[in-house]
Amino acid sequence: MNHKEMEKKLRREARALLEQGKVGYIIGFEAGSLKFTTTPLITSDTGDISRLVVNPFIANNLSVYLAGVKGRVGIVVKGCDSRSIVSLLQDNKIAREDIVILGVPCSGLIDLGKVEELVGKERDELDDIARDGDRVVVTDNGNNSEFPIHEVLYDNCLGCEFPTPQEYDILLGEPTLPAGDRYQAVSLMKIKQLKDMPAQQRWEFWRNEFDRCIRCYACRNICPACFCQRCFVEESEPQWLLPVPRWQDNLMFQVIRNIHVAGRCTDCGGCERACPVNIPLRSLTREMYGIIAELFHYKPGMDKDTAPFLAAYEATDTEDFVR
Amino acid sequence: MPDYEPKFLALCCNWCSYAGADLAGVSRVQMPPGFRVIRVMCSSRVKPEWIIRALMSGLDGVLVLGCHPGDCHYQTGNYYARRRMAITKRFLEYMGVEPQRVQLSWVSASEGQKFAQVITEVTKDIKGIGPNRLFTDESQRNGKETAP
Amino acid sequence: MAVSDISYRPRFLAGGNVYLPHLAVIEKTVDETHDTKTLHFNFKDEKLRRDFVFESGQFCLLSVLGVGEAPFCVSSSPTRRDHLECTIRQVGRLTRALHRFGEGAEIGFRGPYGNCFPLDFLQGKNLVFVGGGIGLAPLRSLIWNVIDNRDRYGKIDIIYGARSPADLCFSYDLEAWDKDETVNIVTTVDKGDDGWTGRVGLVPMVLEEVAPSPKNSVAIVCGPPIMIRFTFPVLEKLGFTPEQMLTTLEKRMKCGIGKCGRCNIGNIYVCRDGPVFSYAQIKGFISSEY
Amino acid sequence: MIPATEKVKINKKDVAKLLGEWSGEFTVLVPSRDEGVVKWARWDGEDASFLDWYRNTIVPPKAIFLPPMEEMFGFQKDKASYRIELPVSSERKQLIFGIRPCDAKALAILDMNFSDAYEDPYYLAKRKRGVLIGLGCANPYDSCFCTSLDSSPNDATNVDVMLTDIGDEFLVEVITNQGRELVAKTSLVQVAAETDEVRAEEAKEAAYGRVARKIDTGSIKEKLLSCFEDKDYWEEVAAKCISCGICTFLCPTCYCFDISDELVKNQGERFRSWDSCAFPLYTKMPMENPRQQKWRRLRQKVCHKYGFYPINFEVIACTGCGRCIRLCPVNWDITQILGNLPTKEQLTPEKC
Repeated sequence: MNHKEMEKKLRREARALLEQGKVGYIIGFEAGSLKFTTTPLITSDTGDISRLVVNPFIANNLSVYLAGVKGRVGIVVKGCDSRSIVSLLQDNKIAREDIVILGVPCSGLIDLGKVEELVGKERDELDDIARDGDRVVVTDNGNNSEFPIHEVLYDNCLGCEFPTPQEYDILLGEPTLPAGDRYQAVSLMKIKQLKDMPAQQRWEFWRNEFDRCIRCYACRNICPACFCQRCFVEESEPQWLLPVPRWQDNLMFQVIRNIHVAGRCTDCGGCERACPVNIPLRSLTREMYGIIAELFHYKPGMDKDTAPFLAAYEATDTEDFVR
Repeated sequence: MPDYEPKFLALCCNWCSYAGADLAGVSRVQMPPGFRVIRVMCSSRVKPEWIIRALMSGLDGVLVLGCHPGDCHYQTGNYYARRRMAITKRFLEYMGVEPQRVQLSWVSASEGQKFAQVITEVTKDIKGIGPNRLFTDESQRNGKETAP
Repeated sequence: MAVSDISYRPRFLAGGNVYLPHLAVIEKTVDETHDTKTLHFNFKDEKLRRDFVFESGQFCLLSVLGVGEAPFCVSSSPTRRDHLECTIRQVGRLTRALHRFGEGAEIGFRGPYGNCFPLDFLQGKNLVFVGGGIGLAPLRSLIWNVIDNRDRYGKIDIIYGARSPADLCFSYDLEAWDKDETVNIVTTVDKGDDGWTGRVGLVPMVLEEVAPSPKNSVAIVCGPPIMIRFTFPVLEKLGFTPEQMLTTLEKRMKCGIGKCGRCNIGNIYVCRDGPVFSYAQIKGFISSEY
Repeated sequence: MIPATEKVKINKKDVAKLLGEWSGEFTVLVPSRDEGVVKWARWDGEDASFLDWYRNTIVPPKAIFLPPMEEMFGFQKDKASYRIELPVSSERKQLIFGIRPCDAKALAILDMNFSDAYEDPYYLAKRKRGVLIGLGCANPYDSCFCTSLDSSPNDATNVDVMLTDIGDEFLVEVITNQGRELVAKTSLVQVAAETDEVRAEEAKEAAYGRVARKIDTGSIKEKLLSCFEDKDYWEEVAAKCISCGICTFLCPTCYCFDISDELVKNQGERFRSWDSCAFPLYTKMPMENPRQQKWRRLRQKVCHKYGFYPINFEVIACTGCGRCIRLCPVNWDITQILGNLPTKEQLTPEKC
């Protein structure tokens, strides 16, 4: 599968959708204003269609915009994003007939942070980063260096179970096969390291991480599963926590956010990417994902006709932990 | 810490567990006195916010009590509570909170004895891990310096 | 847009740190409506009690320590200065806490902040007060101020409205002004009840009926934003120029001194440059930012 | 004393020694990495290895003077009455080593707000205790645009001492009297040769040229005010914004703050913490919110920086540090907005 071909097909399909009046808006990606970034493109103008791109940097989960756009929408999604849409459908936040899903079979996104660390330079100092099969080629000052993908893709992409969209109207390329267990260990390495620590050390770890949090709420606002009109942190009666970036309040915010999005989070990794102070938030969301899979054999965003995870039960649900 | 008496919340559902607690009291069953009962209409009324807020305020634990599965006054409330508590407990454990601090149990209106037994067990559990110092500032930090 | 003729800002700064509240003790509480109370309070500090000065139209920040702080206008007149009054409607956490307080409770007080009604400019003029609901509170301070210096001003018209007869604040003042032959007062409600014999109708409509003359007059408007928005066009229709219309605005505030950023309308900060504005000053932004 | 006209230089290897000398009198803050996040932290006393990788911090130096959270005062409750206590503040001076010209200018911009009309005691006290040692940028980011905002990668206007990289050494320029005293005290500097100054000039020019991003700030204020009421325009501009607080919290010139109280048993505190115009709660009043919609909040952000602040203080409240562009999770780029403001003819007549 080839990004350029998908891009061509995407532009063709998106233009047709707009021209035939099937959608009022297209939500996709265009090249960003910085090297190796993309930015959401929300447009109703066919003139903008040629700006749509598909490449290994289409990081944002665009389903976060669905609630804010009125009318029928065409939206570009990767595997994880499509599950967010299914999750929103389960919660009745959007109507299926209002969206046309343009599915990108995804082969993983390149983690610029990892590239920077490997090369020892920041992204704007590099000439090119390109995906070539199972390798990523980084060009710096005319010199190429190659890295295997498990060193440069995002952790969540390495462990991705469903790279091809689960729900789509138009698929832009051949379905991608999941990597299976090949990169699972790398994907879950950070979580494993944490689980191997004694409880107190783990608490200390999180406390130190959340000491850095500035409470910008980017993790919450970038998240399609966080769709509350009024977040619990904004409640004043009762006031659950202070609007002050103390580690106690920061940590509590994140714990409760994770419980709230349990069963909705599809491990898209958006929160961790958005965090300006590098808090490993995916180590939280992925663990919750794992707990739900282990205890309830539930995978979020797979079936739009079932009830949301926390709004359903089985009489046979686990009782092991009950005193 | 021989004299340490854990303080924890017992969030009792109105229809079963609260009556069970009442029965335990009326029958003068002996149990440790460190718990405080808050009556809620149903165990599914308990939000994760409450549990974490309670731990943040320094309580040593939170015990949620509801009707036995199948006996919920609202038919299914305790099933939802069970799911929610399962993930809350496991997740907090992953964060580094001792699992003994967050517990769920079923106590019916006629189970005064069981209420006392659960309270005794939870008290013992928490005694085993000691007072809640999770959210206090003084305990050992990584020696990291931030800008003053 | 420079802050024009009403920029006089009396300041009272006791001590260095402007963020430190002075402690005050509630002396009395008066129930105005089912959700509105007037607190009568005085400073704990003897010296402050003696030296404190303010002007009609200024506001203060009251706090219940441990709950929070919010801006309120001083609703008593500087001419009657044995204590201070603030009128508070219960709408949230802080106001609920303030409502719970009775005689003897301690509150924090910061202020007075902001500018005040331009008394020099008002002297010798006919005054038209247009108030809605709890918006009478800041006007009340000025009305008593004017009545206590009655010979300096011309005619006084008060047009005051509330949602229902039970929502009319300061009933004791309304009565007193009604008896005062030098004051013309019209009260109106949006919806009357069995005992109500007065006017029924929205404030802007009643204002149009009463039709005070713009000649040598100044209109002073305060009420909910929606009322303010609809009152200005009526005044314009009656012939008032934007300079002849004053209002006092309310915004969410934290610092009260122009630092925390949130109370701006364009480049104007309601706390620092206001809360009293002439319509001429805010005309450009009011449709979209208030 | 070094004469005012004379320039000196210091070898890069001696920087750590110099910081060591200064640590006696000052708390020395340098850029440091905390899990990959570059921020200001107390110098570890070992080396000056940050010089090898430091470009700019993620958390701007405003955090030193206006911390993300600080205690304003504490209070003790005794039945119905209270006792208010000010927190003990340190008298020790702080030396910020390596502040970039954009961030130093940002502090000068913050000073205007915090000393206008009423003085802000918390900010100004810290500011008076601070000494700024500027470090010119040799390698600006692709998101930097300081040259469009009356500044440059080597602008020495707002620091006490300015350093310019000239290879193995830094050229040391003394800007203020305080800076002169500092430099005079140390024996680690040598008198700079004329060639050093030439090299410094060359370095400055080269750095200036490396700032590729440019905007025309000429009549931005007027343009913004004329399109202020154009709802359609602002809705379009705000469409992809997710209303998080990154661009405002990490902006070196954003100063908005929130005040909140906490009371535990009988001991309470009042905190002040960063707040952002991106949040709906920021302007929310009990009955209504003048900026409930996202586009209104975003409009406030842009217009405050480039419209209202210039009206009030005659300076644009942006220094072109580029943090908001680099760190935005959706790459919302303010320079693109400012570069494409609608002209009068393009405005939609329909108002908001």
